[in-house]
Amino acid sequence: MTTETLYALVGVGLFILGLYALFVRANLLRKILAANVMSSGVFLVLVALARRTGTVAPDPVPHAMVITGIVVAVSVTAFALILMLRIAMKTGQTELPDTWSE
Amino acid sequence: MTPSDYIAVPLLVSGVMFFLAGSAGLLRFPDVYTRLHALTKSDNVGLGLIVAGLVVEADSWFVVGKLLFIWLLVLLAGASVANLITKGAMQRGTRMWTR
Amino acid sequence: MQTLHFILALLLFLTLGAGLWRAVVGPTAADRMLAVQVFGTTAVTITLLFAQAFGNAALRDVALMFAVLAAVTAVAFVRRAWSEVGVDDDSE
Amino acid sequence: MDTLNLAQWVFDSLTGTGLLWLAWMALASPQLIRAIVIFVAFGLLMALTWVRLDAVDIALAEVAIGAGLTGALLLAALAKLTAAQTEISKSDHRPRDGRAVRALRQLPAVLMFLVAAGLVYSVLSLPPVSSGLSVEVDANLGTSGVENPVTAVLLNFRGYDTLLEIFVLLLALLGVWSLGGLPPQRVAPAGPVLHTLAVVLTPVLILLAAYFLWAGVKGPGGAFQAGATLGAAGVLLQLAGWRPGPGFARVHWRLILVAGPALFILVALFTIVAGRHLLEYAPEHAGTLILLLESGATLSIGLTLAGLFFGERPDDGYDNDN
Repeated sequence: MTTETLYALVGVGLFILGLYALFVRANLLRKILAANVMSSGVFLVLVALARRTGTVAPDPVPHAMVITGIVVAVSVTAFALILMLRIAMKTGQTELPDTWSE
Repeated sequence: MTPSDYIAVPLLVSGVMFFLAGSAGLLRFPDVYTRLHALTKSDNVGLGLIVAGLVVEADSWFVVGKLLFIWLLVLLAGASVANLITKGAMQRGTRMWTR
Repeated sequence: MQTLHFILALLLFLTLGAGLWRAVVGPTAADRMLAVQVFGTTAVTITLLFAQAFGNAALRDVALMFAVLAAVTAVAFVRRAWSEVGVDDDSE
Repeated sequence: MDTLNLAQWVFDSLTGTGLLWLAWMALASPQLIRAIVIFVAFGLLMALTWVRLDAVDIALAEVAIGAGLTGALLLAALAKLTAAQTEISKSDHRPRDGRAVRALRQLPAVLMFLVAAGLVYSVLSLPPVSSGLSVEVDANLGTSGVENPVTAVLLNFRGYDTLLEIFVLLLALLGVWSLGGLPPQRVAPAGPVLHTLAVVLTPVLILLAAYFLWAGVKGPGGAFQAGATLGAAGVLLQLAGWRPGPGFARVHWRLILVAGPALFILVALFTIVAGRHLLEYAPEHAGTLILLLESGATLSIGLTLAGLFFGERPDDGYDNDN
């Protein structure tokens, strides 16, 4: 297995772990962490696959996309955290209501 | 190996030894204060030795300056953070290990 | 020499495992933060060794960044999550 | 297989395992503080992975943001959450579900397995060597005005992406400001050690930001890395007890926040009026325009990130009640 494939598969794994946690964890802070892990997985797949250029330097286009992605991810995280704090102040909880149990 | 390697390699290897010693302390020491003690010593000296080794190998004064600057920053940040964590732990009443 | 640098970096990478273990088991929040601090210093060192091994001078800038930003996170921990209102500590 | 290859293989396997394990620990850990600290360690390991994958530009951004700012944001949010006296661990005590609901709860795992299988299949079916767009980027690098291909893509070839991204950042901050304030948190005044640290590190961070802005023309660096470094300086100042005064918040902060987007729009309009495509520069002006755009973007990104950490609309002397 090449280095690129290895890291791309790890990226897939991170994406799946994050997606699963996003579904099954009720706590909102944990959902925010899960979304961050998911985006890290996507970035890792992009960068690993960008390195399949053989001996020359990696493809810069995915690199540029990942850099913008990292900055967008942190601003979305900040906004999501404030939303979570507002929900916690209003309802006293850090979860959304679980409609399955009702 | 060039002559400068005979100086650089022992420095680099002993630097890594300090890191290994530090992580042994991190694993084995009984409380947060002793672990802090082990780490701040070993990491600062370890990084210092490795930086010294890399300085010997460096090919320009710019690189030497940057390496030393990084080491100074780590020293400053490490010492300050160690102080803040210790003070915080004592204020919060984390007990010290006694024999 | 390239191989030697890489193997030394690999050894340092193994010491990260010790830091990770401490970050996971604690027992106090201070222990965890301490582990992350070590993580930062070790990452600085690994990056510097990589810079030398692969002749990539730009990696030294990454090391510089590691050195400064690890301190900012640690300060955020001490000043926010660990302020006297406090987040649960020693509870395991 | 020679020694270097073997060492690299060991390194890669350990990194991959470590990333997955840390991600799982961060998402499964029962305590939130532990989850966050492990997540910070995960960010550091991600940064090392970028170093290993020859993505130095990304490594710089990840160290500043993934390992630095995100961690600080999460830790600060957790403190505010605790201060708001909410029940954090409620998720562990849910009512007992019926059999049908319990069976439904297995559904995500099954779905994940299917998604994972599809993704793994598509990754493995890709050709092992592919030049992607690197040939096209190389061919046009000479007229882009910069030497770093990543900067060329960000500010020239796909400048419109960056234009929109700057607005995403501004929108995030406006969103945070429009959500209103949070109860003030009691924090002890900064001691001498923290004060000294902030006094020394803040100028270092600002100088580093300028350095990365400049270095991005030739090598790794650029507006995002520089902006993130500037944002970290803002976070450190806030942690050391600094608060934006009403005058600064009312005029300077807002002006700098819109400087980046405004410059982008001006340059975009200028290129259209000059009969070119949106953000398509004349080769002889490209270098200057890129540096201009990047300077504005750096300042705006830095102050936006610092403002996101502040977490609410700063006291600017205007009525905050509506």
